[in-house]
Amino acid sequence: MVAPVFGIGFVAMASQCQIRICATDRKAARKLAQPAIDEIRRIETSYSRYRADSVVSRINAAAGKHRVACDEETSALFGYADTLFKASDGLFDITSGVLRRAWDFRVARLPAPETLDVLCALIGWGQVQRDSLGVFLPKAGMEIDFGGFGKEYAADRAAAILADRGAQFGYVNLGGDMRFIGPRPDGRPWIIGIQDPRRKNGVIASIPVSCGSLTTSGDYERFFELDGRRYCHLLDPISGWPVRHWRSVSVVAPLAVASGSYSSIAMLKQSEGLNFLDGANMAYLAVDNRGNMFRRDLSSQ
Amino acid sequence: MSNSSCLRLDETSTTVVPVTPPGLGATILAAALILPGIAPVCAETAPERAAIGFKYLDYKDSQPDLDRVTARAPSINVVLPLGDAWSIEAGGMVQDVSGASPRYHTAVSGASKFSDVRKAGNLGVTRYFPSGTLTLGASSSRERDYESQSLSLQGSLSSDDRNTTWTWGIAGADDTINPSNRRVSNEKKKTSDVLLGVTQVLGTRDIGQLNVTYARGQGYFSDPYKALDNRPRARGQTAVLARWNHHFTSTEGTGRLSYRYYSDTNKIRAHTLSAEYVQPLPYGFTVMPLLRLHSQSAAYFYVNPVYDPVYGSPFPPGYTFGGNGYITQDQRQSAFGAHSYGAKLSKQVGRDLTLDIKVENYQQRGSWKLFGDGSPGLQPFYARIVQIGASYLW
Amino acid sequence: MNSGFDRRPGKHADLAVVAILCALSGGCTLLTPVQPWQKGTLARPEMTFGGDSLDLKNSEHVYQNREAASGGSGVGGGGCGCN
Amino acid sequence: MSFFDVKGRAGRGVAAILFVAVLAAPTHALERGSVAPPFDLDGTKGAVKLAKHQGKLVYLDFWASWCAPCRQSFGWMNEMQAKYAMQGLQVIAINVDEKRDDALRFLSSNPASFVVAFDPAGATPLSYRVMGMPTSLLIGTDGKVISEHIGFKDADKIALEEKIRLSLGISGAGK
Repeated sequence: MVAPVFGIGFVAMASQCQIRICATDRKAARKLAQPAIDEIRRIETSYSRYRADSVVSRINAAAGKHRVACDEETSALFGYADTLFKASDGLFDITSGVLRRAWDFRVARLPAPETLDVLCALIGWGQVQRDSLGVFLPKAGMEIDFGGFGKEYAADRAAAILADRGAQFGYVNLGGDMRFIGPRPDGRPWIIGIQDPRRKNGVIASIPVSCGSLTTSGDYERFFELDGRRYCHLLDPISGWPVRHWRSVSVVAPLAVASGSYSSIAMLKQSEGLNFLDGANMAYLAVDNRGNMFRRDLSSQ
Repeated sequence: MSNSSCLRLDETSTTVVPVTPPGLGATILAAALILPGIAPVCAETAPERAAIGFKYLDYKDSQPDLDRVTARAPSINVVLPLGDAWSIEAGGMVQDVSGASPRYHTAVSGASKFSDVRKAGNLGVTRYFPSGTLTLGASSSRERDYESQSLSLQGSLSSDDRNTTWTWGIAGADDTINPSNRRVSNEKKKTSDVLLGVTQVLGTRDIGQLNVTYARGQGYFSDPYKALDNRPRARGQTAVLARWNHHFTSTEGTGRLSYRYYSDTNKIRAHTLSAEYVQPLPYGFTVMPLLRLHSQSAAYFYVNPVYDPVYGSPFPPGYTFGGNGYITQDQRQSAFGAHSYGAKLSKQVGRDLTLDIKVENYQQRGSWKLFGDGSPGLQPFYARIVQIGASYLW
Repeated sequence: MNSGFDRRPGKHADLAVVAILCALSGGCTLLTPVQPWQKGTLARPEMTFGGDSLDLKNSEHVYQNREAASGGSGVGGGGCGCN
Repeated sequence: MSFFDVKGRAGRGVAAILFVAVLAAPTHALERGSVAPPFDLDGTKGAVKLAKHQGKLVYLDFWASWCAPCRQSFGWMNEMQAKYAMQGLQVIAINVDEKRDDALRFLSSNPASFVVAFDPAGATPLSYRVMGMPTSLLIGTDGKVISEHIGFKDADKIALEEKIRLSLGISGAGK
């Protein structure tokens, strides 16, 4: 007797989300999933750039003025951001969000070089001052945001809650960032399709996963095309321009927050991306800008 | 209790969990792991359980102007743990040898072609005790003209602090020889071996071992395919093996040194020195260069390739027809030195699969004998060994 | 002249060897004992004397086939017509 | 999940066991009833002090990433922690790896729902006179050693759980 699996869908962090777990009936599944969904919403509210009362908004509003005290969780996230900054040679920078002011992906228009110069001067995690009392952005106009790994962090927290509540089988899917609690109830792995970066409903590979996480960064999430060139939302914080070496990079790691960071850094590292993943011993599937596929270890479960 | 089916509670074993050298990736993963409220919830599959290994050996040797023997041998080995206290090991191989029949004197030409198949198998059962092991093994080998059966018992006992392990072993083999030329039939050879050894942890990065083996055989030791071969019907062999492994912290590499002294009742004395260095490399690669030096003196009844002026080859000067004196012209019983060098490259593929390739170049020369002259008139001997392998754990 | 080679195999009590063996196991008291929790390096497969058993078997077979010496690392395993 | 973890030298583990056996040594390290030596170590989630857990039944475990029976014990320790936390059990696992990265990598594939501390210098196992890997001790609410166990085998689980239950004052069979 294998228990049935239920999918609980919801919208959070501007993405289609789903928790799949096994339970006796749909009502029990919903009850089991609710605290995890609540946790995802809590993270969304606490770290939203769009809510004036979020810690992120308060820190950004105080840029160039004063330091803002932050709680233990926020400090821990800053600590993680610091590791990513160092491990990526400065490419993964949580202060690079200011570039959004120049790149509007709803309209196909290139920013003026001087705009980018001004904004790039506001980027620099290295300048951010952190101590036990809080965090201070030294220049007015500087911004931090946890968009680079917040969704993955939420997926990990949600999975931990579900596991804590006794879930043994299933996964949390936050807009394609997937964190697995365990295999299917019969012990077989979940088979996860990797989206074709050029065909909306196409799949380029199917990967069996039971545990850990699978996340994908791609140039197809937000982009515009101009004169036959694609400009995607992943921006190099040093040049201010979109990266273009990879169409997508999928990474498998024990934690979603880690795999998400690996896939983003690989995108940002451009031609050095695979060396970075190889050096980190990560399993991946990458598609370059000519459609060539590179994979390592993804199906050897 | 939470996620018990994910955290598989498997039986324990004394296998060792490999450690990967830290890379850049560890920093991100390690930093992620200390984030509050998140933790990996699924356990990895159980550690190494059973192991299956496969090797394919391709051997080819030659002497100047003569391609001698070609051998191809696939072999397989399975180790299967049974619960906490037992394991079974089984293996088998098929060796296909073909080529010119071994020249007894390298100066003699006109070797005839031959081809033979050898099939061998072995089975062992090990019982693990809190401070030791006991292994009972059996093996069997069969060729058209040669059969061998053997039984062995080996044990080990460790000190309370596990820094010293004593090993002992006894074995007996029963061989039957039925050469195709019917020179003899149903000849027997019975051998018994004993082993005594001690393995000692010398430091956190050093371990040493000293083994002594003694083998005593009775029966037919001669080579039935060599016209003049006649060897004593009893042989005693003593080998002393000293090994030392050292791990270099600076390179994460391991040096493995071994020396063996051998002596037997045929008055052969041999020194064998071998050195290997195991270097782990990025991306799961490991490279191991190896060097081996061997030197031996001749059996007292070995005769040099100098022939009687009247009867000519293969008869040594003053050869007495119908006599029963011991004689051999087998190059393996002569005095020579051997050099061998090579390298093994292995690659870890995924977590459970290892692929490897080993290439080795082996050479013998009379002039390479250490401590004195080698047998005169020996032709240089070359062998090229290529071995590919795979091993899988599940 | 060759018939004069008939000698009886001499007895081989290698006392020296036994002495070395005892010295090594006894002399170990001089070493600082390595504690159980310090054995991470010693636990690496390449630090053990076992290793790739098929590889060892193949190498031993090849050398034994070409040289007169053998033994030292174990007992049993069976013979073949090749030596 | 196995594919992200490209382990180094995974092979030959089974054959390599003979000389670095890490199973039980027959001698007892600390006398029963003796006071458990205090420790104050770095852990995955801040400082780990034995004194902080006084009043609880502490299951103290010494482990290393290279020790396979240790790996086997993690699932069981998670189970014990979950089962008996309410009754006052605290599992504390002290890692003795020289490099913390090795320990973290182990933890990433063998999650621990109990307290994990790091002692790369080995001062704690020395003070507890650890005789083999893994070693576990039960430390009573009074801070005194109740029992000690070296090694971890499937067959040990029942006896170890029974000791925990007895020490917690729970009678009857488990589950």
